[in-house]
Amino acid sequence: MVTVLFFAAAKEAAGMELLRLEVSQSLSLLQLQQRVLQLVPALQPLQSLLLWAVNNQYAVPAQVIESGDTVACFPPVSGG
Amino acid sequence: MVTVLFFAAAKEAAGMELLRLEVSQSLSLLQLQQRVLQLVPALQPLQSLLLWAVNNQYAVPAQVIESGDTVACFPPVSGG
Amino acid sequence: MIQLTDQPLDYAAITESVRDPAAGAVVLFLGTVREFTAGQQTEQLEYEAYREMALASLQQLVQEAASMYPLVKVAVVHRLGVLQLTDVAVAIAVSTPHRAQAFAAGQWLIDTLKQRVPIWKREHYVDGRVQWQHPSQEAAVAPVVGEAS
Amino acid sequence: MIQLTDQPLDYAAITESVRDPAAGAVVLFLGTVREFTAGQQTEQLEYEAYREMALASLQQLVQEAASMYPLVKVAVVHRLGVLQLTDVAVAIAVSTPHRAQAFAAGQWLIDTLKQRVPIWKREHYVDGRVQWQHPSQEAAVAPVVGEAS
Repeated sequence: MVTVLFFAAAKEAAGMELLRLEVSQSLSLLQLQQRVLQLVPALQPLQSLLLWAVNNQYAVPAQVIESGDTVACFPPVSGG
Repeated sequence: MVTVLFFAAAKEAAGMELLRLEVSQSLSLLQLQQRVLQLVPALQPLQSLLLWAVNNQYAVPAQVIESGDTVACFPPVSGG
Repeated sequence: MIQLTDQPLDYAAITESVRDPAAGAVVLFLGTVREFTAGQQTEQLEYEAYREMALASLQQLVQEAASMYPLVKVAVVHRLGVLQLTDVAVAIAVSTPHRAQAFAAGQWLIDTLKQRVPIWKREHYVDGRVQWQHPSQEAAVAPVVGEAS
Repeated sequence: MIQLTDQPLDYAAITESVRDPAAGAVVLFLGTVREFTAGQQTEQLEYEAYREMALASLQQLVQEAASMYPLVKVAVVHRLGVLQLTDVAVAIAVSTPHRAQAFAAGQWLIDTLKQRVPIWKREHYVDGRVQWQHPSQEAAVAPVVGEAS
């Protein structure tokens, strides 16, 4: 199982704070992104803007996602 | 009359805080410096280091000194 | 001191925490809530964070800063929740032996925090509009190297 | 707030004095008494000023800074007399709309203060020696443009 968290404008667009996905086999972050965008079409307009992190680190699309991982999806940061 | 103030290492070397000089006619800061160094030879070793101000402003050697002016003589500043 | 907090920031305590006999310079940066941005009048701001990653990210930031600058001590605290005009959103304090290092380290920390740390600001304007702020798309593509704002 | 004082500096009050709804950034610089300089151990420091010229010079500095940077508010306070380790010798606070301006203005103010303002530091070392500090002779020749330390 993989947990996907949404923050800020991504949370608002998705209408949800998190999503839990069963993953039968390991997959890349890119594959996971595609699955999330398919499940939550409301995120598609933000797609080019979204940042993705895996287990609290920014991640590249090729990163392998394992069961138990926490993925986060959010817009560009604006703290400070 | 011109007042000459000494600060920090210049005060210490001169062994005085101030000096009052009668000036019969206006003179340049350079001329005043020469008079001060002659009157207070203990300042001569510091000569190349000393900064001079006239009425609270750094001054060039050619500046004309008038009676009533306050001249200050001090080493490079080291505040902050 | 590396913290996220829902309480008003005590920047004097944050500054005290970095004072040290080995330091000749302390620089404190405060990000405060400004009334007007690009002609729009702000009533209040709201900050949200991905707290777990934001804390890890702040810790990593401080480690990197310590490898780049001769930091004696450092403190970074970001406030979350609703803030009013002039409230302090973020306080960064550094102490170093000499002053140029303190300015450089303080500026690097706030610049990099704004590029990387998962915290988001929502403006509440006087005219009733509420809007998430996020920097341009270029910055979004390369959050680690781009300038966020 | 532009002051010379014999009392300990209240840098929180100095920082408060520059907070403003028009500012998004505040930078506070503190010069503090460091224990070791070039391998020599300091016990205490003593600052002397030509008070009248120093105040005029600080006021001129602040005016120049305001012409170079979009300062919302600014405060400069220098302490005189005997200071112990970690005591604050000088506090400079600036507020500006954006952060880069605040760092640049704060750094310009302390750099230029150290070049121009007639204040002198005397080190009292742990081994009993007492020594006036002054920067190199090149800086002395051109106090307005040289870098004093």
